[in-house]
Amino acid sequence: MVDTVENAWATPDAEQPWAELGLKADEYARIKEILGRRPTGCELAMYSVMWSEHCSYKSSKKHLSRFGVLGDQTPRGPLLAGIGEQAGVVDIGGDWAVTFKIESHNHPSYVEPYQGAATGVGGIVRDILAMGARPIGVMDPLRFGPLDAPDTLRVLPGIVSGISGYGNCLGLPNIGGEVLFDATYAGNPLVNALCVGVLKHDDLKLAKATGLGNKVIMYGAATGGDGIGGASILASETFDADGPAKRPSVQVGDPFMEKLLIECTLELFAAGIITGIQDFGAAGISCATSELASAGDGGMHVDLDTVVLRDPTLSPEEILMSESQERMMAVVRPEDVDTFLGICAKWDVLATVVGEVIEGDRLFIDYHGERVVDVDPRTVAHDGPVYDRPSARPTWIDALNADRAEDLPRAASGAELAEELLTLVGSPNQADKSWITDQYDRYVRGNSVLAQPENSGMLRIDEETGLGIALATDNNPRFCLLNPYLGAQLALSESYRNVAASGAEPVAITDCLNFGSPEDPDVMWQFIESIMGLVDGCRELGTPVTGGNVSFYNQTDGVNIHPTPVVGMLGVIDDVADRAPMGFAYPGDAVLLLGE
Amino acid sequence: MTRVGVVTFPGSLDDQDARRAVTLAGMEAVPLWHAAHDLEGVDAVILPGGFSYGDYLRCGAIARFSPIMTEIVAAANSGLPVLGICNGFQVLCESHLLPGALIRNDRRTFVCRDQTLKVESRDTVWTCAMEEGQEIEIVLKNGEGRYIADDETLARLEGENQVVFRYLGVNPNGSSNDIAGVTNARGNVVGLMPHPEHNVEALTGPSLDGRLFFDSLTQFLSARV
Amino acid sequence: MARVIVDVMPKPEILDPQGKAVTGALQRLGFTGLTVRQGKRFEIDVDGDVTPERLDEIRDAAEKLLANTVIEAFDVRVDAE
Amino acid sequence: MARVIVDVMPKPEILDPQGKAVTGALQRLGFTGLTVRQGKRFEIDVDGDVTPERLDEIRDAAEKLLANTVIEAFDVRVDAE
Ligand SMILES: Nc1ncnc2c1ncn2[C@@H]1O[C@H](COP(=O)(O)OP(=O)(O)O)[C@@H](O)[C@H]1O
Repeated sequence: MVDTVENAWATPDAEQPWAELGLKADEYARIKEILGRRPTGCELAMYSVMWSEHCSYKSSKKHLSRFGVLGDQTPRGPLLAGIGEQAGVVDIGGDWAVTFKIESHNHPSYVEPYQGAATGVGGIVRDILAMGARPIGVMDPLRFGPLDAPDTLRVLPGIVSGISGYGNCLGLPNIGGEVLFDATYAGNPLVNALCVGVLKHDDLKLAKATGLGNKVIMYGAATGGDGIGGASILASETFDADGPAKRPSVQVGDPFMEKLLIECTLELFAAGIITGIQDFGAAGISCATSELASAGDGGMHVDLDTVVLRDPTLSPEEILMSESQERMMAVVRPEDVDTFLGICAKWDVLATVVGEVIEGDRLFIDYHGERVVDVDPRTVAHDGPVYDRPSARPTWIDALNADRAEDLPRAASGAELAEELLTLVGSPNQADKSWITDQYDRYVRGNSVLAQPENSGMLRIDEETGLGIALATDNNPRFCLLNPYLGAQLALSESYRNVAASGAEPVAITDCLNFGSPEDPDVMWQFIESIMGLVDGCRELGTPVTGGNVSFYNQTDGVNIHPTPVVGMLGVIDDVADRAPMGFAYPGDAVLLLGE
Repeated sequence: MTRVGVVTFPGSLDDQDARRAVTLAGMEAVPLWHAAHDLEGVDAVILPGGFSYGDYLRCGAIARFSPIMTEIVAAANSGLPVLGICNGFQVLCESHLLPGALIRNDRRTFVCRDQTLKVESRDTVWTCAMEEGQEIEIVLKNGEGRYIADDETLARLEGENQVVFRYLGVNPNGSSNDIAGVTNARGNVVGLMPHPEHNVEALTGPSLDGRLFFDSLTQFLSARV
Repeated sequence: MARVIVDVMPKPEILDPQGKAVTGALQRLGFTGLTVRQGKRFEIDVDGDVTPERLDEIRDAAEKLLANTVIEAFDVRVDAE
Repeated sequence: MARVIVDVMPKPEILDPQGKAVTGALQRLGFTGLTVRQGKRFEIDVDGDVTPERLDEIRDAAEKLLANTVIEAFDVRVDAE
């Protein structure tokens, strides 16, 4: 039997598996307080995913707000969208704007390297697309355990071919990234993916549902039981005595579908018929409906029976939580629905009207003719818990810093020095990375002015004027372990230098904050220090933070990874013909050393 | 003006690049949609790179059956110049306009590199402006670019001057006889794995050798008139 | 619902890089004396009964689409189970 | 020489983009009412006899190498022919 709102009123004391869904007792109590009754199974599903660390940023929100002091001015003009939107948007001059963002897919890539990395690329590309932009490039900062560790052998080939398989198939040039091997990532590789897109100022799209009577359309892949481990618990509680059908714990990406989704969405944009749009990230329909509805000026009504399913045995809770890839949600005026569906048909993209914008400010969801969700969407999307977790300067950090490299024995002879040099240049971190980067298409779209092995990736934006952008990502986790404040600033300044060295003016950053468990005060301290380092550094450099991603709980057997705040720097260059490639260009040129 | 059609299949990726290359060569690029039965009177056709239909079954296997291919096969058989680049080459083999097949690289990964090629035959529409034995540098990027054919076919291709390009230095994918590109008996249909359209601008490509393909087309078309 | 299986294998005289790689990998893992060829398996759920005509139709589809007969051989059969 | 067949298929609950693409292509070609899932088939030539132990070994190899059991299921059997 479906757990309806009516049923929730009638059975206030029914047991619910909130703890299994990752909610704390006080969070569950808070949900009841918000609703004035116990949640239905569907509501519980929605709150539990949306209030998870991953979606709600409950441990980091408080600290990320510090980025706010940086304002929205870049050296080239104001941000057109900043933190809080799906991705930041930077005015780069002329009529052009660029949107870029970095995101992590660490845990899924550990479980299933190929699909984890592939869907990581897919997810960030949809974020960029949803801003109204054409995605034009990707980058992939990667961190692995030691090159010869068995687990590295297991995860590395899959991760690299996942990124290559998905990114190449989308036709997005891979213009840079990192590969770093360090024992700290054994058993917890980091897969960060950055996507950059381009748009005209007027094309900017925001994720909100406005306009009474406007239709809510889901399009892209059908909904399957992907990534809904948690919701299966609910299904078993409320439905089937035999327990739910097996649900996959991993998502499988379909890059061809995503390519169609991109072209189809761009054509929809061009037709001028999209009033609001959102990609499906984690938390699927729960996320898309509650975020669209709470950002808009009305309420929303959704009929779950209209959602096209790949697996007909899905329960309503599971439909709401499914993380099936390659899906989008758009809000469209009723008179434009036919045009919308026509464009989707042209691209062979499934599309269905699943709901509409209604009066008031509630989000209603029906299933089999009964109401299963009746919530204020803001409470789902934005009023999640905010934690001020304890933080403390680690007791070990002074000892670690006292153990200085300068105390190590020095090479005593030329031969020893030569030996050291060989070891250094032969180490996996210094060695040529083309065994990885050659698996990525860096030429597609024909605008890659710089890619590997250059300091930064550079893309031409405007073929007439030569206006272009440069991007670099950087982080050294060992520096960050020694001093997370300075380590973050080092990452920031390295990416700044890499962009500047290629001839572009650095303008703004995105960041991916990969850390251990936020429940460990040492980690929380590292996290806060890194943010403060970035804030102070960015203020000095005049480069605001446009958005980013936090990945906590990166640990193996209870041991946290070294703090790894990866910084992605965006630069602008007026004419890409003026780029400065690395390497010596002409015999006889003078070689200068700048700085101390 | 010479009009060159560039086909877009679902999953085509280098179609915009091919159109840009056509334009830079001073010709008119005509976008052709896979679902159309109309070649719009073009003077030549390029089947661009990409992953048509995701290339999930076999590269080019599904694209072969698109409506536009029916027209292209017929036109090619009566002499229309057709250039298949990478995925386009795969589509041409699947359509039996060119012999042989392309399978997974021997290294079993995608490979993207600046590749040196040797021009083996200038006896085609797309290479008549090149020199026999000329070395050109063209971007290569593929996962399934290993050219194979049975011994008899290979012997025939070699004997009848239908091998157009050979990999020089490195054989990046294990292709039989280092074959990078072949032509049909008539010389109007050429397929190759490397991407000439990425070698038309100094800013974005390792060489300008891709222009030679368009010079050849021009030379051929003007000689014909 | 009936099910038809189509197996597609590289022809014996054709190189099989995947099979070769798998053979090598097995050896390195200590599984010796195994030589592998790798092909594709299609499981086709057929609406309605699998009549001889329907099977011919699927054979036709295999020939046209599922296999590239330049390099692959195929086999069509009704699933035993 | 004995032969063992290992079939590897995407698990039913897992998205199968390949099968989806083939299903669509068959439809467009006019072959209707067919739903396809695409997997792999390994033909393994075994030196010596296929004893139960040998078969267990191959099962182990399938689990370790031939299938990705996170998303795929496999089946091992001695070739009937
Ligand atoms: N995972 C990756 N994906 C794409 N490009 C990469 C990746 N790793 C490294 N690169 C590129 O390879 C080049 C060399 O990398 P690296 O050795 O880390 O250089 P550096 O130490 O100068 O940053 C750079 O252009 C970098 O962007």
